[in-house]
Amino acid sequence: MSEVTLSNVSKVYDDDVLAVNELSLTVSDGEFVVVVGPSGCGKSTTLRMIAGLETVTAGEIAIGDEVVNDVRPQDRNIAMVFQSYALYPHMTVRENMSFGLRLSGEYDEQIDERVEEAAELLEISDLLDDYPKQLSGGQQQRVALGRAIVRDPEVFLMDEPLSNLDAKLRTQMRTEIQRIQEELDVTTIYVTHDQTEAMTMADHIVILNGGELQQVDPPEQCYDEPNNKFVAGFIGSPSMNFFDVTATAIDGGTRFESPDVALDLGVDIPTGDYTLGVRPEDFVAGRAGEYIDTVVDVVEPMGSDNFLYLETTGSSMEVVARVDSEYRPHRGDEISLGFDTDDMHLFNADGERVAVTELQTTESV
Amino acid sequence: MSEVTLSNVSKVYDDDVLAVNELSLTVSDGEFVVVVGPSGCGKSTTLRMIAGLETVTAGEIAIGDEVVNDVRPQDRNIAMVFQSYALYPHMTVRENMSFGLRLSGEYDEQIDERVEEAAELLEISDLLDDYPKQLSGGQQQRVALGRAIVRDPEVFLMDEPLSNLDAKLRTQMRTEIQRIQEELDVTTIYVTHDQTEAMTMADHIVILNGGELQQVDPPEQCYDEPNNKFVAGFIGSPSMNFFDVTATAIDGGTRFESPDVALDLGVDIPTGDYTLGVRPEDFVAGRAGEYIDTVVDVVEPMGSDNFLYLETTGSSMEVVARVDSEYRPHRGDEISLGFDTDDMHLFNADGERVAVTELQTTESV
Amino acid sequence: MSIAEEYTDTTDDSRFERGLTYLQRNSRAYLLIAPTALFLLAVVGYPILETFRLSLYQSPADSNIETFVGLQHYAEIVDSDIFYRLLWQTGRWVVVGVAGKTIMGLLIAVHLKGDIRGRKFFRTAFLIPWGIPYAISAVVFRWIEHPQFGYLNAILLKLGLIEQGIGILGNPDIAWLGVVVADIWIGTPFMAIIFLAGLQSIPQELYEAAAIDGAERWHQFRYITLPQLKSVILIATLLSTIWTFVSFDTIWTMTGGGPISTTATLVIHIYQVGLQNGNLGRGAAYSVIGFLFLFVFAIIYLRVYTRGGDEL
Amino acid sequence: MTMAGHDRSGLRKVRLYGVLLALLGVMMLPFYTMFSSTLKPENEIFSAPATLVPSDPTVQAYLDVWTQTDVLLWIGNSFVISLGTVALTLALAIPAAYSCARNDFVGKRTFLLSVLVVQMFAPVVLIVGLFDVITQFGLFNTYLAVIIPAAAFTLPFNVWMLYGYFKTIPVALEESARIDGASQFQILTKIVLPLTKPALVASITYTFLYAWNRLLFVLTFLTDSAKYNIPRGVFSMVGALQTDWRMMLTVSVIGIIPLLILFAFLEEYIVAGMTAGAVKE
Amino acid sequence: SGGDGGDGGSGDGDSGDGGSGTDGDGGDGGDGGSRSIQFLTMGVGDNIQQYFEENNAAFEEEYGVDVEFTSVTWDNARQTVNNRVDGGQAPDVSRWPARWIPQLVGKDALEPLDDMMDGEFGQKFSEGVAAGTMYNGSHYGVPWAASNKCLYYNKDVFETAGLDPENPSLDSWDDMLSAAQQIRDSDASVPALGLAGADAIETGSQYYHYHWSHGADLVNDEGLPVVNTDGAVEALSFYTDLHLEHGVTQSSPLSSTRQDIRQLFENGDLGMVIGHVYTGLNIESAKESGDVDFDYGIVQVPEGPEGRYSLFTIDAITVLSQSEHKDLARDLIRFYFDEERRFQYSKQKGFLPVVEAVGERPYFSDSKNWAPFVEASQYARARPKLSNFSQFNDRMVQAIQEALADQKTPQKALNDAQSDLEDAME
Ligand SMILES: Nc1ncnc2c1ncn2[C@@H]1O[C@H](COP(=O)(O)OP(=O)(O)OP(=O)(O)O)[C@@H](O)[C@H]1O
Ligand SMILES: Nc1ncnc2c1ncn2[C@@H]1O[C@H](COP(=O)(O)OP(=O)(O)OP(=O)(O)O)[C@@H](O)[C@H]1O
Ligand SMILES: [Mg+2]
Ligand SMILES: [Mg+2]
Repeated sequence: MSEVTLSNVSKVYDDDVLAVNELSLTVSDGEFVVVVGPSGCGKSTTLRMIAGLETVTAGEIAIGDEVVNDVRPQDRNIAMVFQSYALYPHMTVRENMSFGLRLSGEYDEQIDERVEEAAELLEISDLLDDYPKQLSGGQQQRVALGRAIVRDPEVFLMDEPLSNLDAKLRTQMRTEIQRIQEELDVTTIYVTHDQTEAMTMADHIVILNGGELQQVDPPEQCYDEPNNKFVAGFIGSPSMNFFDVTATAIDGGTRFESPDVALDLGVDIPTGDYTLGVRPEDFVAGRAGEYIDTVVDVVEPMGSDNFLYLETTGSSMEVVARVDSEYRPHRGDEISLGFDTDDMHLFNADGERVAVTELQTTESV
Repeated sequence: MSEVTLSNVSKVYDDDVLAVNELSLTVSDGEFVVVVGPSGCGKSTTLRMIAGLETVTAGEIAIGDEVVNDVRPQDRNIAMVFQSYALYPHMTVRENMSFGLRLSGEYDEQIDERVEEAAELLEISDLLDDYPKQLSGGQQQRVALGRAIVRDPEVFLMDEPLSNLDAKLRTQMRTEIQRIQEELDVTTIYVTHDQTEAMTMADHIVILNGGELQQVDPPEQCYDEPNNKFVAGFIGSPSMNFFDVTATAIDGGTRFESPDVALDLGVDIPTGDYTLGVRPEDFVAGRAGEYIDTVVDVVEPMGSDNFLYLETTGSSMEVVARVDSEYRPHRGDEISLGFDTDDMHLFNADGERVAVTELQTTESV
Repeated sequence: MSIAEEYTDTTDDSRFERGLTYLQRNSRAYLLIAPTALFLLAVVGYPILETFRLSLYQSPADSNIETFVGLQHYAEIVDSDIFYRLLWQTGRWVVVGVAGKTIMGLLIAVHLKGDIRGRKFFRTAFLIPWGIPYAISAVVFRWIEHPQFGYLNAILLKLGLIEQGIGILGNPDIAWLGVVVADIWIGTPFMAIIFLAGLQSIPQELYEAAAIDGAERWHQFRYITLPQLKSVILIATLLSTIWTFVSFDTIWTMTGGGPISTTATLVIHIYQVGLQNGNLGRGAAYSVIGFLFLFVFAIIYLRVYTRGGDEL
Repeated sequence: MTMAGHDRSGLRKVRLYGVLLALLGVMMLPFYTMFSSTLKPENEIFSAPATLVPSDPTVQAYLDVWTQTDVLLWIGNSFVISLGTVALTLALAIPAAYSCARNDFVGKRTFLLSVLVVQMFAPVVLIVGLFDVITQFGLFNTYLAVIIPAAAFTLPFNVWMLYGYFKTIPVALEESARIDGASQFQILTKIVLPLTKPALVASITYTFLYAWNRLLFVLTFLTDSAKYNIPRGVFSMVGALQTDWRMMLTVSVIGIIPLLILFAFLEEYIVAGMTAGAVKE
Repeated sequence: SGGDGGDGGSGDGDSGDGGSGTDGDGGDGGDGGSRSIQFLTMGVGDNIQQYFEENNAAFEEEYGVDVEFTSVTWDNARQTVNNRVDGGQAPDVSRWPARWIPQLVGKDALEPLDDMMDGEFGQKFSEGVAAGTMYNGSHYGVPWAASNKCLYYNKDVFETAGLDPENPSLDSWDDMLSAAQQIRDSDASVPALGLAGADAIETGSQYYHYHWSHGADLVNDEGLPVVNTDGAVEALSFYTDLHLEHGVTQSSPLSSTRQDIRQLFENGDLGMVIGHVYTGLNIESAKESGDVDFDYGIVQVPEGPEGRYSLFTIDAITVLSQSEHKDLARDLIRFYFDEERRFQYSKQKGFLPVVEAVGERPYFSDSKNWAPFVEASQYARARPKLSNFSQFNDRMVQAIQEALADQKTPQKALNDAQSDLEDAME
């Protein structure tokens, strides 16, 4: 059993930095959890506490049924990829990767086999006899990854293990990590800042902000039903567009209004201030007169799509829309953006999600 | 003047590793060039040679009109963000950032002002008095970035400066870096493995592979008209799908055939082996009987889109397609993929691009 | 032809020119070592050469007349029994002494490494032996081990373990151990502080990575600490070997080389022969032999060390 | 649960301190011998068997040392000699060690090896020739007559030690400083040296103590009793037939006090300098 | 040799020789007017430090010069002297054991002082004493001090052992042995006899009493070693048997230097020891300060089958030939040979006076501490004047140790020593 449970875990660094605040989280046996959040939000700290490298200031961490707060890292049976790699500079790549296996007393042939297998997978077979300092950044990172995957731990902890790899290799590695994880059925906690990784790899995404838990849900749910404005803005790239609107009751529903948007919905909702969110890809461009009037500022061709940076005519707010690469307006073009109310997100003054769709449904009943 | 010119530059490391091979490149004054390529292809090495940190084994590097092969780094007036950050561990963030300015004898107030301005921009104002080891990975990286931007150099060299940042911050930083670069009009050479960065920031993208130059062109051109199969596969994520086809002459054109594809085009082209490439987003799904028959293997919802991993019925090859997030087939569904021949890429047996569109045009004339 | 060969194979320049450009390119490197080199040459160059020269002369204590005798001193030394006994005694003195200091030093350093309470106290306290003039330390040790006045015997007597004071330094079989103990005591603080400095420069994250890899404390010591300390250990043990080999004060003060010359090392003998009995030539020849031993040892030691691909 | 944890880390602490105290005990026994002897009346030092605790402790010896010897002068001279040696040695060793650590030039190995050669002769052997050198330079009976040989004999260790440590500093940091426009000298003083604090402290301690404890050079090259250092002072009390051991030990103990203060200060300095790792590796 | 006009008339004390201010090399008078003279001695312990300080100051005052006074330890003395002489930095005046004279003369390091010794100044010394500084027919120094030995015994211990403290009958070695055996077998809790056996010069000094009194010698008239005669073997056998056979010594004599056993005796922890004058003086002062409390007696070193000997050592004060102030150096010597100064020196330091007039003072003959030593002068015997005596002595000490450690029989130990010494002295 290697469920990982955090109960009200907090971490305060010596100099009174509250890095993690009362975090509770359960990662079931064999689950793949991706932790995301802005830089400095406590991702690495959380991982390091689970690994036993950082003491827990308050709360409890359990692996399986055992509370491990006082168990030494070497007794926790985990494998970890460090954000800073932490390769052994005095060992070759091969030695770096085989170190853990050797300690656990595996047979030499078996070690060699596993190391070479992993090296092949990571495309570093040629580098097995080099020292870390002779490697490029991405190569070092792959060695760090290799060091973790050759082992057969109860829990995998990975701290941005692919950040220094190019897109292609990254896609490849992503698939490999998933394959290995599934094969070994190892509980995995994976930190990344890459949206694609988060969306594609996770059974659940854990979103942290300022040391506090924001949401734990399957990727799509995080994307489609963000718990709050922070998550909504954080997940998805480019970010969701937000409009501060005021809700007033109208006949048979509510009117949401801002200098840029005016929208009547058949929902019954307390009046007051709300934030309305629309993802760039949910905009439908060109339907003039519909919802939001904008002027094109920049068109960024991305190959597969174009990003439009637009300015609302109402309050000169910046809005981003993602459109097909064939649609290519010019700077200064006036565009009206529409969106399906299904794709719309609504947050109350506290930033918490208001489930519009449900409300709508309720209303329609 | 701070044009950077590399003429036939090669780098051989002590142990006979050929890291860069006869690279020639001109970066015009004020230009923003992004260098991409697989891990270990020589990106950092190139940057380090330009910085003067690595001797040039052969060839010449010039900054402005001056050949700088023998000029010391401190005399080259460059600023650099290191892939490994290389922060001074014994200095606070503030000291790290102001070190260069202090050396160049700026006034204290001016230094403070510039450092604080940069810190604000990078959202590390709170950390100015911390030491590097107290910072998270992303925070360290921002300090490294800050250290470069407070200065007023002739050339910016940045080695994956945003790799440890989350998507949102990254977008923000990207914009800032571009703004600063434009404001100061500094020639900038920027290494990244992030496609978005490459596509959005670059005036020109430089693509390296195995130490050799593959292509230098504006982003869209690299995307739309990749010089060769390597570039085609490297730029764009997920990668372009490739099909090995044989061209045979038919009436009024050429037939391209493989177990998976059969395509008649009205072009006149030498018969032989070719590779046909289609980007995932150029597939149009669901048009049964058209070009490629596949079976759905995995559907990966990415929020804004879905990625389909499919297997061709012909030769069980894996194909990736990107479709709208609303289109969501199930595993085992049979789908036929079509594409516009305009979107198709063709490469000869040497991997070099064959301009189909032009050929077609020629033919149609 | 690989690019590497291509570029290193430029034979155009004349050898001289190449030498010149080499010097130019590396002028800074040479400039920086020059003061040290010149200083050492000026200060000890002559004494060392003089030692070599003297070893070829017969220079009696009671006369200013030197007679050239060639290698006669060497021949006689190599022919004498005492020489081999001295070698053996010097060998055990060095091996046990250096090992003792190294182990004690490591032990102290490892335990002082962490951020423990009272670190400053311990650290300072452990340095005390180093702050006492060596000859005094030796005197104190002689007392400690003294059969009549010694604390050691007093303790043993008090505990009823012995009835009569035992004279360690008077026992030809174990006197050398009695002296080695003092030498270890005197030399340990040096080792400890060197190792401590070395330990402090090992990145903490390596221990973290090792712990994750399942390394027990012993493994961490074996696979992280020792390799990371390798160059420090090399330097410390190499120098300690040399110093112990040429050390004089401790033995001289404690036993004067006795009893029956069992604690005499080459250097003690050199002192007796060359400086006490005034046979400078013979003393010099012994010195040169001692030097040759150390020199060859140093070269082999460094070779072995650099064999693993490490740089010197 | 937390109880268990406390037990465990508590146990580790007990063990740690146990080992430390045991080691300390072993290391301190001789010092205790010394110290307790200074509190005994002269004759008790030579009582058989020894009294482990002074039967009738007295600080008379300290008063005697204070009034009858020039112990302050000796300490002052020791400082002059030690500081001089440290300054000279470091001034020579730092550039040399740095050069070797960062460059690969023809003759480097030879240089490093020849530096060691100095140590391969017993100082008692070289002193004969050294005497000529010192008098040739007209240094006889000056502080330099002690400082210069002491520097010569401490240089090898310093060069090697610093060489080893300089190599452990990530080159990336220096590169970064060069990019920042730092000159070679600034790199050394602002980056490399601050980062080698522990090693520097070790070097300084070694060099300082080497000179502090040096008897031979003072004995041989200084005849002026106004320039005596502590060991020389101590040994000026050794008589032909009779020696006042109590006074000698007392001076030795007093001589340690300034060192303790110095060590404590250096310790502070080391801790202040303990920062590691800002390079991804 | 000729006239003694040099130091005419001056009773070596005061004023008479004002002329010394302008001796030989007036050239260096230019700078600041203060000349300096270097005076090197060894082993100035704290008990005599003040004596030198005061007198040097007086000399400086009187002659308007600086005295640069240096004392080195005995351990380092030999080497320091050699270095300074070889390095051209010799002191002007130096005091050292007379047995070093041959070696230094060999190096042309010493100035002959026949002018003084053959003149009126030389009259101060008895012939035997004066001979101590004679080498190759010249005086290379002035006798400075002398020392010899007697046997001390602890009266309290004797009493405990049932021996008569006032009439100990320790005339011969055998007497000493039987007294020691009695102490050993008695209730006395201390060892009976102090025996030196450590690797040090003084071990030889202690042993030679036995050696000589058994009719053995170290070298013969030709200067060749004769250390393994029957007498010698007998002597060494007796010496080692004290420890090995009879067990009357302190434990582990191989650990003990002469100083160690003296300290033991001075603390009341030993029955008997052969020692110098100052052992008694030390005990007196310790008794005064209440540190010890026992009575002791002093008798002559026991007699052996072939006589009785007391090791006699002379220190000499010399002028070095490198000196540029030889006249001033002589002045310094004369200054220190003022009778009162000589008296104070002997008294404080515990060395026998060398100046006859001083020795005749009742202070010595009346003192229970001094009288036996004055008497012992008649048994005085010096070590042979060999330029390599220290090497010779080392080898002897080794033989003694070998026998004491029971590694070799006395016969074998001495035979080996003899053959090594023969080799060495070829
Ligand atoms: N100091 C060195 N000694 C030997 N080989 C080296 C050294 N530094 C780099 N290399 C090798 O040179 C090649 C290019 O390295 P470089 O660091 O330029 O790659 P990169 O393109 O920056 O890769 P990444 O994206 O992984 O950082 C790699 O194969 C690497 O192993
Ligand atoms: N050793 C430390 N001492 C003090 N503060 C620290 C220390 N390590 C981290 N912190 C602080 O704790 C907070 C959380 O850091 P952590 O490394 O967990 O962030 P992160 O989420 O991993 O960020 P990133 O994505 O940038 O790596 C940050 O504000 C950081 O400054
Ligand atoms: Mg992190
Ligand atoms: Mg790189």
